[in-house]
Order: sequence, then C-alpha cells, then structure tokens
Amino acid sequence: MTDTLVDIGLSHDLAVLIAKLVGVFVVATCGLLWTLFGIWLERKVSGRLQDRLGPNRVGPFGLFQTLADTIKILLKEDLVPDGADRWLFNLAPVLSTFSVLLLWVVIPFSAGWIGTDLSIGVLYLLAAGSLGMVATLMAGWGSNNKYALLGAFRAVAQLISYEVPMVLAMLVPVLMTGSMSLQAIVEGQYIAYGLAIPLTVFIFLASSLAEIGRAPFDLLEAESELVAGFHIEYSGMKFGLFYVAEFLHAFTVGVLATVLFLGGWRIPFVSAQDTPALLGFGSLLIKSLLVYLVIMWVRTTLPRVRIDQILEFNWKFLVPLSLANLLVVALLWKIVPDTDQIASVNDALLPTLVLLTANILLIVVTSLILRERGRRERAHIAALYGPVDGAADAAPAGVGD
Amino acid sequence: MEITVEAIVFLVFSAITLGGALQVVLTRNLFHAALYLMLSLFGVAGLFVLLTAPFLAGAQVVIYIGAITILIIFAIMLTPQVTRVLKVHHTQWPVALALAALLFVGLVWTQTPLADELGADGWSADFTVEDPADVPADSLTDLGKSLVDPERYMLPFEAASLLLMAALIGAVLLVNRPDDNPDAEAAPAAGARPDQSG
Amino acid sequence: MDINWFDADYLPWLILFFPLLSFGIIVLFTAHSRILSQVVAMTGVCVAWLLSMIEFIKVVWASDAELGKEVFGSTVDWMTLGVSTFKMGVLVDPLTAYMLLMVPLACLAIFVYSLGYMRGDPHNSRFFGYISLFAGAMLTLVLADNLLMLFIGWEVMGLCSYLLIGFWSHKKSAYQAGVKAFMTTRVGDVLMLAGVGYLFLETRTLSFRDILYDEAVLEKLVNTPSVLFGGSAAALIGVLLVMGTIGKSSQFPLHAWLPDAMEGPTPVSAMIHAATMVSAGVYMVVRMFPLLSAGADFHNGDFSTPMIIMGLVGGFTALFAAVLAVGQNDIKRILAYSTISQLGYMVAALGVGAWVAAAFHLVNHAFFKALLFMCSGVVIHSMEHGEQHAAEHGHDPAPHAEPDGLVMDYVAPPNDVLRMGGLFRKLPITAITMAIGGLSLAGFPLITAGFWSKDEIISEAWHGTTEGYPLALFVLLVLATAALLTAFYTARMWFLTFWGKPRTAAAEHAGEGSQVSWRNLWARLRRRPAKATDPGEQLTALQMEIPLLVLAFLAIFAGFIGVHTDFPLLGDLDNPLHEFLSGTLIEHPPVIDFDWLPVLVSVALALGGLAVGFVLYGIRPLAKAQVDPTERALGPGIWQALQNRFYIDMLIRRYVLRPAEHVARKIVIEDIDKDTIDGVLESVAEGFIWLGEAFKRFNTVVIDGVGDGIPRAIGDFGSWFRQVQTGRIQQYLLVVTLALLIIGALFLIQVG
Amino acid sequence: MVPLWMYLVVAAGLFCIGLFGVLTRRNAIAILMSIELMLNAVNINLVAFWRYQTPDKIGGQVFAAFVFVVAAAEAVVGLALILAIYRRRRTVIAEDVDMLKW
Repeated sequence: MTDTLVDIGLSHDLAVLIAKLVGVFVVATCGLLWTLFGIWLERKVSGRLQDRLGPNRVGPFGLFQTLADTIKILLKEDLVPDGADRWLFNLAPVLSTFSVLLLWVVIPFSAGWIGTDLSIGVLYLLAAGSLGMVATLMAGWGSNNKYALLGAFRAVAQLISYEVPMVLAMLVPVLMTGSMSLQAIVEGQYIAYGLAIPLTVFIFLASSLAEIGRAPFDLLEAESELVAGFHIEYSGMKFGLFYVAEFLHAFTVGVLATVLFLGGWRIPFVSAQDTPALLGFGSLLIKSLLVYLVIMWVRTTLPRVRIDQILEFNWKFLVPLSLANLLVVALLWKIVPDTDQIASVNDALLPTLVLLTANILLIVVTSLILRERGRRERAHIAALYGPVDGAADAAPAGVGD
Repeated sequence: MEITVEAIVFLVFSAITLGGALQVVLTRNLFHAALYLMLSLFGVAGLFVLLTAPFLAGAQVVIYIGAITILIIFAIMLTPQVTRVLKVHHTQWPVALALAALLFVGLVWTQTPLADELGADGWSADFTVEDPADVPADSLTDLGKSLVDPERYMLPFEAASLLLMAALIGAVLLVNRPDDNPDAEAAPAAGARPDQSG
Repeated sequence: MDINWFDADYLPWLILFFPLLSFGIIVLFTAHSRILSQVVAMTGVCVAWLLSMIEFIKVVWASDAELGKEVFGSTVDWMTLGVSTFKMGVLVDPLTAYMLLMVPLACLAIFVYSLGYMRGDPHNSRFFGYISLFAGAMLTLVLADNLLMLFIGWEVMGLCSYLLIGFWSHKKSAYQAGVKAFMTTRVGDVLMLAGVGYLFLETRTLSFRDILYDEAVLEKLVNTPSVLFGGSAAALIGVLLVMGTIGKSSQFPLHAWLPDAMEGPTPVSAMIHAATMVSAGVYMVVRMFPLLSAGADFHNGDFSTPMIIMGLVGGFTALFAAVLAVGQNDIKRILAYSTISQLGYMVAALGVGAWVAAAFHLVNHAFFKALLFMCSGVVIHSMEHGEQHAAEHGHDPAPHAEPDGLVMDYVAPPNDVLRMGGLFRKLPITAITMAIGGLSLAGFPLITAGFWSKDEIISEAWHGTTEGYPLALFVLLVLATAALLTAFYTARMWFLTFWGKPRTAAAEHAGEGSQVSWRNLWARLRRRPAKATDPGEQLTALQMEIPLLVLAFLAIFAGFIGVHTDFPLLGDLDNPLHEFLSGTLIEHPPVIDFDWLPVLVSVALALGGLAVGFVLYGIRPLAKAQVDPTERALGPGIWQALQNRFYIDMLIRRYVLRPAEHVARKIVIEDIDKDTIDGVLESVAEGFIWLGEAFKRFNTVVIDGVGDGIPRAIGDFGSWFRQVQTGRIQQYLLVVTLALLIIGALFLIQVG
Repeated sequence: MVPLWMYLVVAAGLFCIGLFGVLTRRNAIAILMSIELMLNAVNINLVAFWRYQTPDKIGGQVFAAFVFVVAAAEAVVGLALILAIYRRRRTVIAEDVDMLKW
C-alpha cells in the first residue's frame, strides 16, 4: 500500500503515515466488529456449558442479540454522578478500550501482516497494558463512589501482582527466541513453544486471567462485595466501552498466548516462508479461538476465589513457580547445544524434548509440594475445627503441625 | 533547522513533557497531578523513541507509568488529608521560582550554542550537532550483554539489583504494622472520599 | 611484632592501659556489683602503680653514670590525615619519671581511701569507674609524648572532673558546681587547643621530642611572627598554652570553679582538685617550659611573654587565694583556696624561671595537699556521724535546710570549722597527720617537704630580685606575703578543728561508733573485742587512715631529695633531684647560689604565720559562741567580705563583691544591732555597701563576664543559631539550590 | 535530526520545573513526584548525550537504566516513609514534619 501511495506522488513519510492510519482504522474497526460476534459466541458457549441455550431470539441463533444490546446501550441515558471528576470519568472508558487496541499494534496477524514489528514488542505489550491500570484508577477515582474506588484499588493491586508472573512467563519465549519482537518469536517456533514448556503456558494463562479480571479472578467486580467494581457508576455506551474492552482483552490474551506459545500464524509442518498470508491469519484465528474457548471454559466452571486467596496464590505460588521455571529454562537453554541457531524442525526437536522432560519433572515436583501443603493445611484445619467433611486422610485432632 | 516530521514530533513530545510537568507542580488536586505526571513521563518516553532508544522508552512506560506512578496514586489515596489544606505551595515559592528560573537561564546559557559564544573551552560536547552517527542495529542486544558483562556493567547492575532488593525490604519494614490482622489491610482506603490538595 | 612489654620503652603503655581497662570492665560488666567494681578498680590502679615503680627504677638506674640522661619511649602511627600523620606515643624522661613517682602513688592512696569513704554509697561502682578512667587519663597525660595525646588525657580528665564533682547529682548545688567547673575550664581548654593547633600549623608536629628537644624548631618558632597581637609564634603559642593552665589549674580569673568543686566527694577533691588534675595544668607548662621560655634569656632578666604572664597571674593568684583562704569557715574551701594559692606559687615560679623548683613543689604539694584533703574528709565523715547522732538525740535544733543550688556563703554544717573543736581526742591519727600536712603546707622549717620546695621558689625569686628584675621582685613580695598567710590560715584551720573543746553537740559526738581509735586498734591487734560496734566501720576507718599515714610520711620525706647542696648539714644529701630533673631540658638550669637571707625570710614567715595562728587560736582555744579572733581583728566588714569571697586584692586596693547588696544590707542591720562594734564600723559598713555596689559591677562585668559570660554567650549564640535548623527540608533544599547556583556561577566565571 | 541543544533545553526546563515543585509543594507526595521529574530530566540528558556524542557505546542507555532503578527504589522507600509518617502524625505536609529541628 505504501508503494502505491508513493507511486501516486506522495512523499515517503506521508505515504507511510497514510498507510499506517488506514491500517489502524482497519484493525480497530475489525476488532470492534469482531467484538459483536465474539460476545455472541461467548454467551452462546457459556450457555451451552452451563446447560442452557444462550441468546436465541434476535436473528438466526440469536446472532443479532449483541447488535440489539448495543443499540439499547447507545440509547440509554448517559449519567454522570454528582461530584464526579468529569474529565477522568469520561476519559476512563475510552482509555480502557484504547489500551487494549494498542496491544494490536505489535501483534503479527500473519507473515507481513503486522502494525509495527517493534524490536521491543514484548516490552511494548506490557507498557500498553499498564495503560489499562490507569484507566481503571481513573474510573474508580472519577466516579466519586467508594465502591468504585475500592474496586479500582483491588483491581490495580491484582493487576500489579499478577503482572510479575506474567512477565516472567513471557520472558521464557523471549529467552528461547533471543528477541523481543513478536514476529521473530512466531518465526522462531519451528515447534510450538507450548509443546516444550506447558508449565509456562499455564502460568501465562493463569496470570493473564487475573490480568483481565475474568472468573475465577473477577474480584474487581464482585457484585456481592463491591456491587460492580470500578465501573459501578457507568451507564450507556461508556459502560459499553468497558465491556468491549474487557471482552477484547480476553480475546487478545488468547491471541497473545497463540503468538507466544502456539506458533502464532504458523501452520504445523509448513515452513514460515511457505505460509500464505491469508491461511496464516486463519490459523491464528482458529488457535486464538481455541485458547479463548479454554478461557470461557474456565470462567464458567470455576467458582470465584477470595481476594486474599488471589494474592496468596500469586505471591506464594505463581511467582516462585515462574521464577523456578524461568531459571530452569534458561539453564537448559544454555546447556543444550546449538540452541542459538535453530533453523528447522529437526534442530528444534532436541531442545523441545529436553524442555518438555524438565517441565514434566517440574510439574511433578510442584504437585508433590502442593499435595504435602494441602495435607498440612487440612490437618491444621482439622486440628482447629474437627475433621473436614470426614476426610479420611485428615490427621486426628491435635496431631497436626 | 528545517521543519521536518521529526522536528514536529519532537516539539509535540516536548510540549507534552513540559506542560505535564508544569501541571504536576501547579495542580491543586494531587490525583490529577499524578496523572499529569504520567503524561509528562509519557512525553519523555516519546523523546526516548526519537532518540532511538526504544527499549528505554518501553522501560520508561512500564516502570514509571506502570509502576511508580501507580504506586504514587496508591500513596495519595492512602493518605487522605482530613482537613482541606488551602495552600498548595510553600510560602517560599517566590524565592524558589526565582532560583529555578535562574537555574534554567544558567543551564540554557551554558548548554546551547550560546555557550560556544561564551568561548567555553571547558566543554567537550558539541551542542549544535545535528547529524550524529547511526546507532548500531543491535544496540539492544549490546545493552543486554553489557549489563551482564563482568568487564562492563555487571557490577553496577548487581549493585542496582541489591539496591532494589534493599529498598523493597526497607519499604515493607517501614509500612509493616505487625499488630494488624490481615483482614484490615484495605482499611485506610475505606474512609470517605479523600480530599486531595496541597 | 615482638615487643618486650617490660622494656622501659614499652612499659608505659601498660601503665596507662590498666586503669582504662578497669574503667571499661566496670562500665561494661561489673556495674551491678559494688564489690567486684572495687576489686577491679583497685587491681587496675595497683598494677599501674607497680609498673610505674618498675619504670621509675628503670629510668633512674638506666645509666648510672649520668642520672636521667636517657629518654625512653615509643610511638605508633595513629591516624593519617592527608600528608600529616598523628602519632600516639609514650615518653619517659626524668620529669615524667618524677611524676610517675607521685601520680600513681597518690591515686593508689586515694583509691584505698575511697574504699572507706564511699562505702555505703549506692553508686559505688560508678564512682570507681569514673576514678579509674580519671587515673588512666592522668597517666595518659603524664606519659604522652605529644601534645595531642596530652590534650586528650587533659580533656578526659575534664570530663571526669565534671562527672565526679556532680557525682551526687541529686544535689542541685553539686551538679551546678559540675557544670560550672566544666564550663569554666572549657574556656582555658579552647584557648589551649587553639595553641596546640597553631603549634601544629607552624611545626607540623606535636611530638615533644621534635619540639622541645630540638633547638632549631624552637629557634624557628621564635623567629616566626605570630598571626595575632604581634610578637613571635612561640610567644602566642605559649600564651595560649598558659591559658589552658589558667583554666585547669584554677588561676585567676578562671579560679572560681575550684572552691565550688568541693561539692564533690572528698576523695575526688583530694585526687582531682589537689593531687592530679589541677597539677596537670602546671605539669603541662612545666613540660612545655622550653617552648614557653623560647627566645628569652631569663637568667639575665629577659623574660618571654608567657613567662611574664605566668609570673603576674601566678603571683597574683597565690596571694589573692591565700587571703581568701583566711576568711573561709568551710574546711574544704580553705583547702581549695590553699590549693589555688599553691598552684599560683608554681606558676609564678615558672614565670621567674624556677623550673626545677616548680616541679619539686608540684610533687610535694600533691602529697601534702592530698593528705590534707583526706584528713578533712575523715573529719567531715565523723562530723556527719556527729550531726546524725545529735539530730537523733535532739542535742541540736534541726539541721539547716540545704540551700537550693550554689550559694556563696553557705557552709555545710559538717564542713564548718566553727562547729568543730576538740576533735583531737576523737581523731588522734587524723589530727596528727593533718598537722603534718599542715606544717608541710605552711613550710615548717627543715622537717617538712613543703619547706624545701617553697624555699627554693622563694630563693629563686630572691636571686632574680638581687639581679634587679622587677618581675622577680613582684613574685618575691607576693609569694612571701602569701607564705605568711598560708602559715596563718593553716594554723587557724587546724586549731579550730582539733583544739580546745567541742563547740557543738555534733562535734561532741563526732565519729561516734565510727572511727578507729588507738585503743580500739590496739584491742584489735590483741584480738580483744573492740569497742566499736560495727566491724565494717572498723575496716572503713582503717582504709581511710592507712593512706593518711603513707602520705604523711611522704609529706615529710619527699622534700629531702631536693635540698640545696650548700645547705648546712642536710646539704650532704646532694640534691639529687636537681641533677635528675635537669636531664629533661636541653639547657640545664643552673643551680643558683645558696643565700641565707631568703631561707631565713621563709623560715620567719612560716614560723611567724604559725605563731600568729597559735596565739590567736592555740593558747586560748575558741569557745562556744565566741567570735572568731580573726574576725575580731579584721572587723566584721572585711571578715564577711572574705567569707563571702569578696575578691580582695590588697595591692590594687580592689574588692569584688558577689551577692553584694543582700550581704551588705545584712551587715548594716545586724552589726549595728549587735552593738559589738562601735559607730566607726557603721561607716566602714556603709563604705562596704558602696564598695560592694561598685565592685558588684566589676564582678558582674569582669569575673562573671569571663567565668560565666563566655559559656553563657556560647549558649546564647547556640540557641540563636539553632533557629537555622528548622527541620523543614524544603528550606534546606532552597539553600542548597542557592549554593549550587553560586558554585555554578563561579565555575562559569572561572571557565568562561 | 533535531540539534542536541534542544533536548538539553527541554531537559533543563523539566529539571527546573521539578526543582520548583520540590521547593514549593507542601505535600510530600507531590515533592516525590517533582523529584521524579528531575530524575527524568537527567535521563533525557543521559540519553541525548549518548545519542549525539557516543552512539556506538551503550553507556548512556545503561546509566539511564540505572536511573530507573534508583527512581524505583527512591519512590518505594519514599512512599513507604510518607505512609509511615502519615500513620504516626496524620499529615503528609512536609513542613509539618519538622521533628528534626533543634
């Protein structure tokens, strides 16, 4: 496209600018349109998973339900609470959506289909993601509502906490590729990293779930405690924007997991050069949807946890585990020969197997530790309150630790 | 200097940086000040990009906006001023303003081409340089390697890590209240809408 | 490194180490156990004394050919600052050796005495910790081979002095006295430090060996013009050092602290304010004498500025304090003024170049004055028992309430000589030893140590006078007058205390159940049950009296080593001291020719003073409720003036009145009513009111201005200046920014 | 490119604004924020000099990174201190916290 514009007679700079603007427009619009479909999909799938039908009135299979909801939302009165910090209040939802869309700048949709192939792509992801936190805080503060403020607090505390294991997990593919560019990471996955480091994928997904505030980590909007979290005061399209942002973020996590661990747009057993752009995009979409399905699955099946459990889970389990994981991978990557010049599936085979073995070992060890801890915990509780639901393995009262 | 896209971008980022900074200093509402701080720091990150230091720009955003400013906002919210403080600034502000202005004039005086007119031989820097050499392509790799190279910056790097560690532990110790039960953690924030000013 | 610690070069380190060690142990470990603390302190000082004796013997017999020609010592680097290195070192030359003969022995005696005196004090451990530190500091000062180390010992002693004067800190007067002493001496110390600093600036060294034993250095100092007041650098340094002595040795005008320092326990008075610390001031000038006299040819009447100052100040102080001592009723204050007076003697002696005589008198004085103080301690102790007994049995009206804080004319009842009398029978040993000490102080001819050293000083002054030096004449006159007064007040004190009949119930019951008497001692020796009720008290008495005997011995015999060779009969002793001490100086001080006249004069003065005292107080001892004959003779005006420490200076005809108005009014009203004096005295009293007013101002401006004003001014300045420290960081930052700008501007100007 | 001195002027401006804030803001947290501005001014200078004078040596960037570390540590400890003081004295006004005077 840039070339075409240059041919027309525009200067190079201007051509690039126009091309980028068009790209931004297309991506953003597609993203938002995709949301319409995605929300329907989510409702449908969770409906099925929970043994109900899901939307089915508007349009075929309820396909236009989201559209109708959108229209309803757009028509609703736009309320601004008394004493609210107007600017912040209005800016927050925009920024929220904006921060998610910003992520898409560096995501490689297919070979050559990428906004900007930044050399610091992964770092950029983090930087852009932190805008979301700001939006949350702005919303919480601007609403002049203590539940909103508390919700924002919780949200940010959770986001900051879970950023640590997430970053540590993201570092693993960076380490294996030797680059922070997302395109390079995709191209480096002759065998999807996810096969070599399943534990990392788990850590990434778990912490990402918390990052986007999805169940079981949706404490930020726990109705029973905080009414509706930081966006309690929002109505109309502003609320819609938050909603969109949340959904889009969830889907983006799926895309990121795909890019980082599942080979992105690459099709198994086809080399990167031979992948047609469109097919690659399709491949990415399918993989992302699969991941997204998993996220939905988790959401609909697991109960919500308590705030202290969330933070404890992070600091006492995920962070140490991800640190150990990172160290193990780094060590093995150093030990296994020729890891810095992988150029084919065959080259990647040995490191993948080694890492897989190591990961399985790590998982086993972790499980053992967890089992031991669980037993102690139960014994402790049993010692305090009597046997837990008649569990046979609970130690008799008074014996515990 | 001709007006290029780069120059315009530079001016925009500079304006963001300085304007945000001014607001940080002048705004009555502390929360707003913190947000303006983010803006200002974002402008700095932009300048880093212009200076072909993308890594630093990213780190700037992650560390400053993502961590430090958020932390500051937390602190702002944890320390509500019960009584509204009417005065934002210290009474010594005229003096401070004069000093800051003087310092600015002095710095501009010495760091612009004016310095050359002063006949300053003590400076080795050429302030008018417009076409510096290109940054090597792998400067990011070089940055990473130099940080862990025992012959370059490994020692300072380790020291910095140690510093962070110490700061972390120190901060935890400082704000740790051993007599508190963990359930009361969120208590300070649960007050009425904090009045932020000053 | 292989060091033989018993080598004479290294032994001194051990000497000063042990008392400091015991201080550390007491403070850190044994503070809770009084017995242990005492044991530790005693061990420390005993070891120090033994080692000192070994060192002394080693030095004396180091080379039998020439006595005292060798100097021992060792130095180690202490800290390096830039290009200059400060060294720590010890030096033992004959002067130091002579001091080593006195200091540890005096300390030991006082420690033993303290065992008894401080028995029952709840803060016993603290006391022994302090005095151990003090002993260590004094030994550091004596053994130091450089001025800096000397100064450290000097300051630590100042600190100990402060701590010990205020030891009974529950008494307001005690801690006020402590503060007063500390602040007053500080004035001298600061000036001295300035002198030390200036000396270092000029010579780049503070080592005695490098300065005092090097004519070239002294020459250079003399030829360097000083930064202030004109004159040579040597003169300025010397004057500043003398200022230090004026503060430390309580010379006029910084003398006011010493009498008040008597608020401390008596062993402290004996140790700090008689034997060691105040002597340290004199020791320092004796030590630095080559510097002080540098450039002067005093044998031919050319005195250097420091010497002139020493002559004038010392002479004036000697007379002035002796006059004041006459009018005191507090037994310890009499001794305190006497100490000031005697120190004035030494300083004045140095002023006329009587170096050996000054050192000689320094040591003798330490012995007999410590003895006197300790005797007074015993007296006070027994008087306290008496007071208690009297109060318990209702012989006396209730004892006076103690004043709140320092009051000039207040005399604590147990210390008041007028309330004593007839103690001879109760305290025979004390009375006899105190008589010995007093005779030594008065300079009783031939058999006392004081006579020989005082005689030597007067002889030297006489010698100078015959050569026609005005300074020598001045010194001679004032010292002679002072000698007369000394003999008189000593006699007065002794007779009032021990002679005649008890004048109060307290004195009648003095020492009841506490003091050992000969009979009891004898009974003890024969294993018969003693009369005293408490064996602990028996021990106390022993511990307090044995040191008295030792010091009494020394108060007599320490003088014979310095008898002039031409003295009939005793001259055969050969005057080993002079020869020995001379080794310290590069230029040996000559032995002046023997002259009968000064000897006769000093004999006459001593005997005369004692005789007057005997006539007034000995023949007809003061009876109950009788007016003190001196008071009668002088008239109540002058008497009160003396008692209240009016600063009388006969020569300049000036009186300085302290609580002038109050006291003066009392004189007018009470004395007229009493009607013992006729109308003439009324006008005298009126005159005194006027004089009092006039000199109150003088007192306020000059004495207080110097003594109290300087500390107060420093304090005021401090409280004014501390306003700068607002605690507000932003103000600090503002100043920092300003400084930054200024520095930047300067830099810019320099570069641009 | 834009000449070096323009970056320096921006940095100088940022620094002086930060300085002004440090000197005048009464709230300790605001002071801390102003300090961050000053640190950033330093960083701009470091990176600018690196870019224009020695782009082939990485030192400028490394030092800027160290400044990040220092800034983070400073913010953490500073805020912790402010919180601790707040708990004790119920104030975050810097001039009220003058226990260190005299």
